[in-house]
Amino acid sequence: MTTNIGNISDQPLPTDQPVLDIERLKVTFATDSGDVYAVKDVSLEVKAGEVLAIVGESGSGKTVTAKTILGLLPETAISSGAVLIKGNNVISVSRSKLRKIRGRDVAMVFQEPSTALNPVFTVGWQIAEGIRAHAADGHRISAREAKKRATEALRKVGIPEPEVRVNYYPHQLSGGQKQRVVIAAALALNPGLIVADEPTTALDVTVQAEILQLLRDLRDKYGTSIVLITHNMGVVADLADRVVVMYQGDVVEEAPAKALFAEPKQDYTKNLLAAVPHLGRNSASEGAKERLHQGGKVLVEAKNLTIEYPGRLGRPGFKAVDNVSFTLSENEVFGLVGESGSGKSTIGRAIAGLNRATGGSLKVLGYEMLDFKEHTFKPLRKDIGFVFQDPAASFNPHLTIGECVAEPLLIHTHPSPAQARLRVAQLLESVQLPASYAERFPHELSGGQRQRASLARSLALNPRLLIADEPTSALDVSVQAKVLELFKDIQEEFGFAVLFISHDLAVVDMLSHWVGVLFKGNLVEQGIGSQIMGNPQHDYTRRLIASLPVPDPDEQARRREEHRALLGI
Amino acid sequence: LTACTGPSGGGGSASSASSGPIAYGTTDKVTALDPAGSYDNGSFMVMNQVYSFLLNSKPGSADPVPDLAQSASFTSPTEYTVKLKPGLKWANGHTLDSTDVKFSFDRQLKINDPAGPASLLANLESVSTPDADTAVFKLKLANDQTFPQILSSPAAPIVDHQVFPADKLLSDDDIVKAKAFYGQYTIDSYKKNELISLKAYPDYQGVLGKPANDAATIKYYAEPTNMKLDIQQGNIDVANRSLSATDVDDLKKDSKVKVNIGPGGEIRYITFNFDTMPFGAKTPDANPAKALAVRQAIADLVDRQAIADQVYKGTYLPLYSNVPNGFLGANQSFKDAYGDGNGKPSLDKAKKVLSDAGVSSAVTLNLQYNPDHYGSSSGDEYAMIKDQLEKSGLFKVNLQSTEWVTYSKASRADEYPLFQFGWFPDFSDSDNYLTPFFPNGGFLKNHYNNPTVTDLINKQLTTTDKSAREATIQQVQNALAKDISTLPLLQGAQVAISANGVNGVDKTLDASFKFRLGTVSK
Amino acid sequence: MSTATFSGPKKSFLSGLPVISHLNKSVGLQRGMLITGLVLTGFFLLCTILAPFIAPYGYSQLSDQSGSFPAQQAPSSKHLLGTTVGGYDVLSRVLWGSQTAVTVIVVAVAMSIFLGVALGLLSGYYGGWLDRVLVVIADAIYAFPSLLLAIVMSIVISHGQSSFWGGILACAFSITVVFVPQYFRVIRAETIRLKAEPFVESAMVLGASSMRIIGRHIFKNATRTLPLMFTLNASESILTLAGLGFLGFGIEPSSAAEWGFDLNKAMADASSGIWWTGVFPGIAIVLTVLGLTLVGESINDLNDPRLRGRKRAGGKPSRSAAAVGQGGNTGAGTGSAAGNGTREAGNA
Amino acid sequence: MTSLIEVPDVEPVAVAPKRKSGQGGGLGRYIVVRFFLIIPTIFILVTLVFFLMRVIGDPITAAQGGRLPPDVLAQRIHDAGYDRPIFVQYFEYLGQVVTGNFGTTITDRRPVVEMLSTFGAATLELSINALIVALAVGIPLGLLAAQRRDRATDAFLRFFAILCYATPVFFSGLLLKLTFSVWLGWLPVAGRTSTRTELAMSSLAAPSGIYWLDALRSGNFAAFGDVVSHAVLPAIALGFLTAGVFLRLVRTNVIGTLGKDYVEAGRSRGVSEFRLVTKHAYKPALIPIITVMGLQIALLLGGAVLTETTFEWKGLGYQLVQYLNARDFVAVQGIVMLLAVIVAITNFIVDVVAALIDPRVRY
Ligand SMILES: Nc1ncnc2c1ncn2[C@@H]1O[C@H](COP(=O)(O)OP(=O)(O)OP(=O)(O)O)[C@@H](O)[C@H]1O
Ligand SMILES: Nc1ncnc2c1ncn2[C@@H]1O[C@H](COP(=O)(O)OP(=O)(O)OP(=O)(O)O)[C@@H](O)[C@H]1O
Ligand SMILES: [Mg+2]
Ligand SMILES: [Mg+2]
Repeated sequence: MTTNIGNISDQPLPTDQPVLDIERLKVTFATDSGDVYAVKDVSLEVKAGEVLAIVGESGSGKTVTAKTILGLLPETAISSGAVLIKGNNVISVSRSKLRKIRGRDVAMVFQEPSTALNPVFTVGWQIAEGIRAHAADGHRISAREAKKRATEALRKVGIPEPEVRVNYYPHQLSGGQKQRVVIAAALALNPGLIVADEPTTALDVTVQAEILQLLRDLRDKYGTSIVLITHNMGVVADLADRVVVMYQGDVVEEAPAKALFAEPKQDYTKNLLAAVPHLGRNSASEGAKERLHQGGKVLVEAKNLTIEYPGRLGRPGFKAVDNVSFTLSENEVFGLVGESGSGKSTIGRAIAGLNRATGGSLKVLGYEMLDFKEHTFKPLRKDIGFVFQDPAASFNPHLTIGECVAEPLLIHTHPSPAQARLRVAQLLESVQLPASYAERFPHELSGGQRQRASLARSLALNPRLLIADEPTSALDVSVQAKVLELFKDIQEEFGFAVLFISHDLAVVDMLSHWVGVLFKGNLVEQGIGSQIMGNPQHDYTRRLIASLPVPDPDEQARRREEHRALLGI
Repeated sequence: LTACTGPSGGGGSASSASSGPIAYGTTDKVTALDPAGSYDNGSFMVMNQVYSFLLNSKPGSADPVPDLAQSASFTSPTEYTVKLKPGLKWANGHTLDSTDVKFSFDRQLKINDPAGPASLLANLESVSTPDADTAVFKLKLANDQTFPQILSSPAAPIVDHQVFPADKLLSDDDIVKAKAFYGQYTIDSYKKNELISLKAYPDYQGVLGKPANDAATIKYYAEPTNMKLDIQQGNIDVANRSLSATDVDDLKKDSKVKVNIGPGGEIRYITFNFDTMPFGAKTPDANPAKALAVRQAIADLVDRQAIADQVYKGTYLPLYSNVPNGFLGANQSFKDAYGDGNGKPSLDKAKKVLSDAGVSSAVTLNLQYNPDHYGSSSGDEYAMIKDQLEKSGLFKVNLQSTEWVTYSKASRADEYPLFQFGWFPDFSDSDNYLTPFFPNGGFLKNHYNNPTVTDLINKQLTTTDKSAREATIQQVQNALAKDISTLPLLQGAQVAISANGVNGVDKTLDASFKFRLGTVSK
Repeated sequence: MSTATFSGPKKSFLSGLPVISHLNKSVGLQRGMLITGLVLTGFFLLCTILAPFIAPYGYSQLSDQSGSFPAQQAPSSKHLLGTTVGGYDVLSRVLWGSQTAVTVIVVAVAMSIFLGVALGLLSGYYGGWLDRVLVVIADAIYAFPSLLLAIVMSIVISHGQSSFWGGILACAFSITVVFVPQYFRVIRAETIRLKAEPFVESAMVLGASSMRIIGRHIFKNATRTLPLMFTLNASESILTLAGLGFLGFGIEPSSAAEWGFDLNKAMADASSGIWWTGVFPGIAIVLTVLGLTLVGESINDLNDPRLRGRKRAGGKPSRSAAAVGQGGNTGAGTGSAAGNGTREAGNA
Repeated sequence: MTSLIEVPDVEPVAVAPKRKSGQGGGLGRYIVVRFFLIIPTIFILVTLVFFLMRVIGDPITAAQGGRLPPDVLAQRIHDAGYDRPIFVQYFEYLGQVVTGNFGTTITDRRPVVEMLSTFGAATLELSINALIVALAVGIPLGLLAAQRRDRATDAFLRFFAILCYATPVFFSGLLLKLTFSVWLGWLPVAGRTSTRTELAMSSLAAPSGIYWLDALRSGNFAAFGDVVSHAVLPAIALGFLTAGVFLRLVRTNVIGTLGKDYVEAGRSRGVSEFRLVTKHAYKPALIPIITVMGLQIALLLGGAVLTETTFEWKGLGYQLVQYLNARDFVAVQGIVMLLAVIVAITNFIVDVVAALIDPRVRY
């Protein structure tokens, strides 16, 4: 598997010729509300063995560009310009030719590995599928041969015991392993170019670090060129040789990675970089020596808290939170970090009475949640605010923003309509939204605006305690930065206590005075934010921090070297 | 008329029934082959082929003559004595003698199954068997003229006492397995309500004689239309019962089949509830004279011929008396008394009779019919009646229909002032159209009671002289036409379709209403 | 679904209505199917409204000034589609039949929607034993062959009474009994899904009462599939009504005109070469069901992002950005959000 | 009547196996739990039908209401015990059912078990035939429509599918009969066999009641041909009805899976469009398809009333209507019980099969 099979390119490739050459690409989608110019004018090239990162905010045309490279655009798209791969213009070649190019000359790695793998076929079958699809023009490849090659590909991406795993179904693999399989499938025919569209976004940071390492190895070992699409500047810093910045369908800047991070030329790029949270900078607990805000009342007190989800029909339940103790006092921001599934949300929801605590003790505003009764807890609800992760989903699509924000008032204080309107206007103002937005429907706001509105709603009754479950992870970096800023300001202004949940260490650090690290339901470490980031005690915390790429190529390269052993890569 | 040879060997081409057994199709259904457990046309049709009676009628007539009996007669007013033919043998080899006779009747009375015909034996006190060839029936009512008919009715098939249990019913399959048959045929294979195959019974000595064929099959249909198409395509030889009027009409035009029509005993009529009909005894404006006028005006207005022609296309005939045509003493009392005297309606007479009685404004009639028990054409029939009555301007008709179970209860619980009913005779005697109906309102419970009529009916029942009885029956009919307890409308016709080359179907369509497969040949 | 329904309040009122908004966003063949369906359905509704005016005779009329109608007469100038064995004018009965059909549909579907939605909301929201019992009952009823259930119900309910409303209500009730479990299941599923939606949880966190949550937050969102179900169930109720009529449990001709009943009566005619009594009611049934189903299916396709995928419609960049976030809570047919394979098939 | 709306199965009490559960023993346990969920369904249906039947009248009135005076009728009803308190009757009935005694039908006096096996076999045969047609027509055309979506072929096929279930089976049956039997004379009008074949097969020792099987066993090919020729029209009439549903179902679900990332992933590997439809999209789509199909099959078994009536096919559905009209409690209860069992078991099997197809629950 080290040579290309069936090189059918018409002319032999000169070595310095780019693997991919996009010239003045323009992609337009025809829709009934007029044309959507998704990509306006993009030109770029990728050389052999190069990692080119494309960055830009959501909707800037990154995915569309990537799909164009493989000719995967839907039929409603009209594209012009040229996308040359080994001399073939993907835009204009015939369907059958295109099919031959796909997989053999260029392959794709998808964002969500669990959806990119067909759940009902074994991973080996899926890899072999691509191999066999390209054998038709030459000799047929036997199923056994194809499987052997699939095993080989799995071995290459570092799947242990590939001979066994080749027969596994996707659900039997972990998320990281699935992504490795997807990469293996892309590698199976040893294409010169891999297009990876947000290959690590769906993964935990620790897994992300492994996948990034794998991609780096591929490039180093096999000289594969990679087009890496991401919005995570840390990932860019970690892997990319060259960066293309896109904005609204256009390339605004293109530069070698180091140069870009060191000296961004365009304003847009500068803002983008400035918005990226950077671990260790901007810490809310900068310089703190001991836990802040301990003078006030303790609002939340968990003692050996255990939360178990009931098992279905006699099956044993699942302990999502195990023996966790912490306190949260007035005015304090408690940051809770941990990777996906570690039980962060479960704790947050239990405090808000959305889940039941099943063991230990959890006192919220003095109320023992083990004896939770909705009607006794209800009076306390006005003192608790909750900000959900997905601002879009947390608004009833049928109500206006004004109605949504006014809802807590209506429930608890029964104001007159005029009073309500006034209060809503005030609230919107305090989250820097024009009062006129009260008339709008949630879908008529941008993501960032919606999250502000969500914040306004949660503040409507001047709560003493706010639970924010990943309030910014659905937002673009630049938007996230603004929302976080606002959040911080408001917290300082109103002085409520916050349980701030996030999987992003840098974000948590920016806001929290006190940080707890959750791992598989256990609170493995808690302490002052800056101390935890700077000097993690627990192994897991160390690994977490080591895995987090920082948006600075040099620093990241150093960190990578430092942590190599820790990360086991 | 010799029957074709070649019994069904199985296999071969699946085509027509042109050779092999006589293939008879019907939409009736078998409830049970056990005579004590069924009282319906479908079951009785099969019984008629495989059981015998003490008395039975020959094809072409409805008069009971000795069948298993050698002789049968009243030996005293309350004793009816039957002498059996000697040497009778069941198809399974058992001897058939008076023990079986007594057993059969005792059993009917003992079991008295809710769905059985035991009620027909109401007049039977006991049966005794002085010897193996003689059975004596002791009756409660002396000189019951219908008793010979009863002995050929569904209550009377003789069964094998060595096979049938005395106090409970025997399943069809067990009967078939035990070959407990004595009739023109025995059952060869039996698939309930799907297919029965019959074979001639060589030792049969009853009145029907040797069948004109040596095997027959009975095929059961769910949909009359399918049966119709099958006979047109030659898949069956005879199609009998429940073809729709349209089907029959169409078959009349088909040269490949023949439509045989015989007299029918089935009648349709409108019952008046004397309590609740307009001006009835229990209504606020009770007035017997006006009520009678209403009934008479209706009788003047209905056009039976139009209904028979349009809705039933001749499969039903106009009925102008309570006793249908073909029965002893039947006349046309309603034809003479109402309408234009020729069976056509008369608006003038209707107007007159109403105004004479002082009924001035249009009378509202709540007329009920049942759509699922008396055939789906009832709807059309009653729509026409409504139309006929309303056209006169004398009546306003609210037509309502109700599903059968409710209908049959409600109709006799004074809920319906005017309602459709029908009757199929238990046995072929004029009395069966009188006694059940009119003394004391009869089973209709319509509060009609005319002592004169009751007396006359009781009289004819025990009048031994035939012509005297006939005269009495006519008197009854005339009296009934005056009172109009029920308004007779239609008399059924037996319609059987035979394929070309199939003979003898017409012979069995008589007033006994028994279809005898033995008369059919091809 | 998301974009279209949401854009409702801002756009003109008309274009916000379910069917019209669907028409607007449909294209190509999908639009063709929708339009065909709308035309057929519109024609059907028109017949319903105009039946008293355009039908040459009454549905139970047997004679006019010039005398009684002949029986089973082939189409002629006096009786454009001929007459039946009872002497009814076929054209008139076909036209009047649309009225019966509409009445039954409206009553049946309205009742089943009301009951099904109410039960589905409560069952889905409160869960617990009430939910289990209701689900088992609904499943059991669902397992009962619908036509037979309808027969039994029509006997139970009206005892086969044939008055116009008696017949209609009996049919409608029996169809209701059959449909309620369907609505129940759909609404319950939707409620369960919505219950886990952040916007409902956010109301819970605010301390909103259950009634408020059900009424204000779940109801409207759970019932967005109803227009679709309405059309599909409407066509199914026509078929059930026709089946009832066919089996002799329909409405008597003197009370109302009913296609299935007429078709049943015409079975014998057809084999006797009298085709006009059966073919026209039959065609009426087929076309009506076809029209309603086309509308329903088109709406379904247009609602379901998966099925509308290759439509040439979509949204402005900003809009689809919003849609990305909202896909989960709005897509009517996006069972994928629930990760529940069966549901996907169900709504499709 | 087939349902146009395939109501989603909302993992009701029937716990859809938690797809995530990677732990062993999941499937086995699931099967057991799922199996016991059959019982309440059956119990409810049986109870429902018991009480409904008592409400709608008794068999004696139905049969003899037109002949007997009301008092005699009442006496007979009393003799038969139909006027006893309803709960007494109900618990008596439950007791009998639990001991496996289903009784004898009232109107035609057959042991219920025998009646069920006779008519059940006929219905089963019809359903199998129809299912073969439905699958043979519905699935390939559904795949074709999915592949050609939004093109003329697709539009045509969808129109065809809707027509398939927009046409009441008695209407299509009538048209089929008139065309193929009366006009062209190719196929028999109705029934399951000709008389001759029926007689030939009645000599079989242990007839299965499935005619084509019996015909084959009797080694009589003419009989087999005869049986098949009788089966064609009913199978088409009922099969197309269901085929319409299947076509739509396959199309929708395959299109759904065609939009999934893994199909796109396959495409990006150069897999051909045909293979994408028939392999990548079809198999995952099969899970919901099978679920709904199972329901359809169950409905087929009970819902073939109209087809059976139209084509003289003496099966459960047709018979049920007859018994219902005769108010034959015992028979109706027996049939509904059987249908309930069939539906429940079909659903059970379907769930298990779906679970088996889905590797995520297999381990
Ligand atoms: N099928 C389509 N039809 C219409 N417009 C589309 C389609 N696909 C993408 N677009 C539009 O094209 C633009 C670019 O989308 P693209 O998916 O490339 O963004 P992106 O940079 O990948 O964003 P993200 O970071 O959110 O993935 C967006 O405005 C989007 O709405
Ligand atoms: N309703 C539930 N029933 C059973 N298990 C659940 C339920 N909700 C969550 N879990 C499990 O509990 C664990 C903790 O879930 P939780 O949502 O708290 O994680 P998290 O830390 O918020 O993760 P993420 O970063 O992905 O949001 C997970 O393993 C999850 O699968
Ligand atoms: Mg993207
Ligand atoms: Mg979470």
